[in-house]
Amino acid sequence: MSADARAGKSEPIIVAENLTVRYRKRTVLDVERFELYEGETHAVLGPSGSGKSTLLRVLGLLEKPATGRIWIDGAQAGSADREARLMMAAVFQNPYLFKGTVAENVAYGLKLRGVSAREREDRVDAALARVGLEGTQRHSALQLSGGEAQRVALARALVLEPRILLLDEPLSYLDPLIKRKLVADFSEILTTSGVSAIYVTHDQDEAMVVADRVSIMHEGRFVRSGTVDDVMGLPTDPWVADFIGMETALDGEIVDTEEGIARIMVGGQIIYACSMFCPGQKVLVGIRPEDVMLFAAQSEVPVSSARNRLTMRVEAIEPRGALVRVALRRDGLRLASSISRASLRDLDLEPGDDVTVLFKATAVHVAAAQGVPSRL
Amino acid sequence: MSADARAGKSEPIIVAENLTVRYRKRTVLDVERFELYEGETHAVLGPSGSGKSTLLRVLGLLEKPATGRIWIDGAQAGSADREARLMMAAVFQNPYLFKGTVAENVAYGLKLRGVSAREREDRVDAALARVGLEGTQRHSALQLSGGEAQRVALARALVLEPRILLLDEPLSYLDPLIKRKLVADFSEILTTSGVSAIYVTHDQDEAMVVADRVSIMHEGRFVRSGTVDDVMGLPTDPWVADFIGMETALDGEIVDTEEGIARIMVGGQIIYACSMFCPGQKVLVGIRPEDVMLFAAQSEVPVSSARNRLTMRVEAIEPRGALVRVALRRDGLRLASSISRASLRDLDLEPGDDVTVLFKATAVHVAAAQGVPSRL
Amino acid sequence: MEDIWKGLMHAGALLFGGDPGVWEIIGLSLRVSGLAVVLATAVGVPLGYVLGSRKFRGRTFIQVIVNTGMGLPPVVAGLIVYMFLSRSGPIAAFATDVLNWWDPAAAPHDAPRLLFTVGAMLVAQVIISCPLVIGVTAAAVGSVPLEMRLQARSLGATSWHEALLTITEARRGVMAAIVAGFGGIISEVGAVMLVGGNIEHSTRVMTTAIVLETQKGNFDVALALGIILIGMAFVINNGLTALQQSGSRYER
Amino acid sequence: MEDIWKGLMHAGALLFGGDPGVWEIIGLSLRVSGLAVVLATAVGVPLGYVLGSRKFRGRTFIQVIVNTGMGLPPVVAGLIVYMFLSRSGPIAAFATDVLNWWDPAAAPHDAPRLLFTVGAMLVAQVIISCPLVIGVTAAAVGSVPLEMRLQARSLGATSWHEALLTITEARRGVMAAIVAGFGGIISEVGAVMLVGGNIEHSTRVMTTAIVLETQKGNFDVALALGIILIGMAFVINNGLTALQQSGSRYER
Repeated sequence: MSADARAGKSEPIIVAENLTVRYRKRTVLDVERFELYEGETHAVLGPSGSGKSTLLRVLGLLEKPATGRIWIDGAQAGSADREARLMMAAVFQNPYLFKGTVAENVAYGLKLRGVSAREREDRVDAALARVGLEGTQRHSALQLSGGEAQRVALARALVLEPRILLLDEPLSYLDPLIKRKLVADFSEILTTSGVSAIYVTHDQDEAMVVADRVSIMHEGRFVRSGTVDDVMGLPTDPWVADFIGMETALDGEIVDTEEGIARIMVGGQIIYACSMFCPGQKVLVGIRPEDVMLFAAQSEVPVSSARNRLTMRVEAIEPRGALVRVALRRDGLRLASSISRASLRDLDLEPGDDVTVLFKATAVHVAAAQGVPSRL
Repeated sequence: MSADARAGKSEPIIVAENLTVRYRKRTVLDVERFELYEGETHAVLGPSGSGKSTLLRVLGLLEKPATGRIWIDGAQAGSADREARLMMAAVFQNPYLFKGTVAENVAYGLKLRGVSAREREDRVDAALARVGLEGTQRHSALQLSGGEAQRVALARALVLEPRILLLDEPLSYLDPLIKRKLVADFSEILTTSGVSAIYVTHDQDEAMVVADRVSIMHEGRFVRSGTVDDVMGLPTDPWVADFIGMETALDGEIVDTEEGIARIMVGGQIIYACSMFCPGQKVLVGIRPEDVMLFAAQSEVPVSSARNRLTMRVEAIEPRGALVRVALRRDGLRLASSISRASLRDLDLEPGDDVTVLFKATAVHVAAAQGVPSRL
Repeated sequence: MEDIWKGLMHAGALLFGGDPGVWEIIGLSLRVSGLAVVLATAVGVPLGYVLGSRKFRGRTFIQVIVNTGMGLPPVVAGLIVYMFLSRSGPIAAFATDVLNWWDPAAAPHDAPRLLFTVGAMLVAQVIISCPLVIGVTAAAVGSVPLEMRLQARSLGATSWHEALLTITEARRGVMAAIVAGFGGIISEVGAVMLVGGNIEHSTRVMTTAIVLETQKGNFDVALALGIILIGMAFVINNGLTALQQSGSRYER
Repeated sequence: MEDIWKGLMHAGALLFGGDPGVWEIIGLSLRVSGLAVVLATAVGVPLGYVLGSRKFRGRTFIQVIVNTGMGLPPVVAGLIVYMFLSRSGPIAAFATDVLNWWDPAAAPHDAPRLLFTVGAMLVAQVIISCPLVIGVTAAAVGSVPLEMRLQARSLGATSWHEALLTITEARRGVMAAIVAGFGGIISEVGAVMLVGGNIEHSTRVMTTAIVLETQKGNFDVALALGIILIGMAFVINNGLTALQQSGSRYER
């Protein structure tokens, strides 16, 4: 189910308006509106110090904002509203396990809720099984590895069957190998449990795996908010583009449309995209680098389903781990392409070379220029 | 210049043998042999606790090993050998700037070496310019941002014109955005300065950008060592494969060779690779996921330079940030492909589906089965 | 040197021979300081928790008072208690008024003797140890990361549960606070000398006895008591260090 | 209550009127304790650096001794110094032997008076403050990350440069160590009373004067000295807290 479809169907379980937080007269949070839809995972993505953890604490009723109102499940909630808080549970960057056994940790919230010992035991067992830690009940919580500890922290939250799960960089302390496994597990658990979740992270890869919706924060404000595809495919300003590693979305105008395929004039070039906009509509256009393929300029490029085929000039080449980012330009059209190191060797590219660029119409993200959702 | 070519030409500036370190009877380091070649960057890659920082300290003569010998520039060096230590300079994870101005920090090592105030000033200015921090001489070192502080730490080391630079996770505390910029800068500075460097990291993307050679550490030992292409293209055991996110390299046998293109029998399938091995040679074969392209099974796949074209079955699909990792299998041949989210949507793949798999002969890594360099 | 050896031998004999005089003094010291630290703990741990975990108006001011109290020279604490409890002081005057009203027949009553009693020593020692317990508890509670408390709160903890959890997590520091409070009063001499008066069989504690016996040249008794005090210093301070080292789980 | 007010007024008058008797006592206290802390610093900071930064055989043992010394009841330190310096003690005996050998004509010499002198107080105060300076310096130096020292070493620092840099980086903690050493002796009463003897114009310091004047009922003098001591406690302990808070740059 796409995030859009879900957003259309479900009600927001959290609505917040005009939230601000100040520390020593400095405004660290200034969010006009935030919504979390039922059953959805909403990632809040930003560099450190952007105010994303503060937002999570405010929404979790763990910190009192300077201004603003929060409705949880339709009812306005104060910052000391224990009833609303009992609907939520949090997992932080550091798992902060309490002294005692794994089972005691997971049972902590149940005990506070007066659940009977018998039921507690069953639910703890189930929660540990869900996070893949069967049989660890009697282990000391303080002797677990980082990955295990974070699983216990998740179990401790999930066992309460919260309607809202708050996750504050839950994986950022972990090694890449463990992180890669846990991000997949977390994603699956969030999807299958049907819980609504806010997932704060500075790692866009994590956000893209886990989230239905994403808001990008910068200096305490939302600079972009929407479905993962929209936000990560169409960066509307240079800061966001730089942050997610794309070129800024380009201004274009629909020339004509045929069978769902639009021809769009962008920077003096025509590109094809799947779009329902009418001719004359001003649009924003973005293409993710991993969807742009490169071929040698002289080569006979094969017929393929990639509708867009352009010759462009290489502007810069920058290695990014296993991949290489190639910045491309033709007239006003700027793109980036992400290719493998082996491909770069084969193509033997240098800045200034011409190269044949291919991308599919389905890979082009298009939104109305005025209608770009800058808020959720 | 490729790492192989360089390795052939230059002399090792560091050679170490049989290094072991024990903490409380636990062996945390056990490295049979390590070499650093002149002018080369050698990345030591491993998860946290794998002993890579300990190795760096031992090689930097900052920590005494339990056993082992180290030759620096041909002469054996003890752990309190100040003359050998003066050839090296280190940058750590935390920049550990000293109280005082930026200029005072950068000048610290020069002062210890008795460089005159006049020359100190010139060299500090030049070093700060090299790391892109012109004009910050008088700033307080303790009020810099994380990225700036790490640049100052690099300048503080580079200004000494060391023959060997020791880098211990220099970027791991930084935000992804700043890290992405600094990793490119560090890579350029390491290349242009001609310094020999050991670069310890847990991030394979960083290692691939920065290094000529890479050694992978696990539980105190080198599990793989060689050029970046060899190590990152041909994981020889399941742990390494898992760590770098590939399938384990496959056993194959050269069937025949023609014009530099070999046909190799791998798990009951024939694949084409660029290789000079003779027919009958047992080899290991690896293909990085980003070099494996997928097309719909029914589609007319275009003629292209990708020699290898197979129909394979999808075994698993796992999102990895902007990309999706698709595990593939046919008979004994197992591959992974890394494709974009948009491609996955277009292909509409599910586990169990068949898919057409394309990869170039040039993208296939091949090494003799016996001759895989398990050491440097 | 011979004198010192002889003194040490005698001291051992007094201690292990169970000399009633020496052991009476040790017992009184432990009883008074023990009770004082129990009272200081009852008051100081809750106050220390609030001071270490809550932000409120006037917090800095209270912190300054506690800091000053932690460094308050015990002899000054003794002086203050002395003035308040002396026969011409306000408490005695108030007590006399109460007595005169209660039993007018026998009026005018003499002012009751409050000084030179175990009670006076107890008051002085509570005043000395309370700031120590508050201050060290506050530091220990303050070193529990805020996120640990937010974690508890987000799992449904009330303020009361949160306090319980925080003190449990900071238990080593809280124990250190109590031990430091005890250490501060068991070895103190100025205040107990002033308000206790060093009366034999009544208010003579280890430290005042050491001063008196030394001045009288009875090194054996002084040494016997000194050995007990050094032994306590050994246990207390090395215990504190062990507590602090094993308690560093929040450090990186 | 009136007595207390009157005492306070008189105390103010003594302090601000510059009463020579009171200011003489304050001056002596500051001189003795000041010199003692200078000596303790000269010995304690280098030892503290070694203890806090180096691993060596016997380190744990020395740490235990220092810990015990930090908690050593000052009155016990006074007792020990008293015994060693008394006329029948080993130092006096040795000095007498030396005198008899030096000037046989006047032999036999009387044992020299070592007790009840400023020198004796100084010795006691150095013994009391030295473990404090060592212990707190070692903790401060130990909190400088090993990597900071490795960083200096990797830039070419010798052991000497490394020590200088480490102490500079730990300067707040080292200052706290010195302040703690001073705070421990300026307010101490048992040891100075024993070995100083509380002789007017000679060895009477603030704490012993407070005890004496209180016992004599001269609350005004006692209060005047008490106010100075409280003021010092205020400055020292709040200064320590400020030092520690601003010094937390190695915390995450």
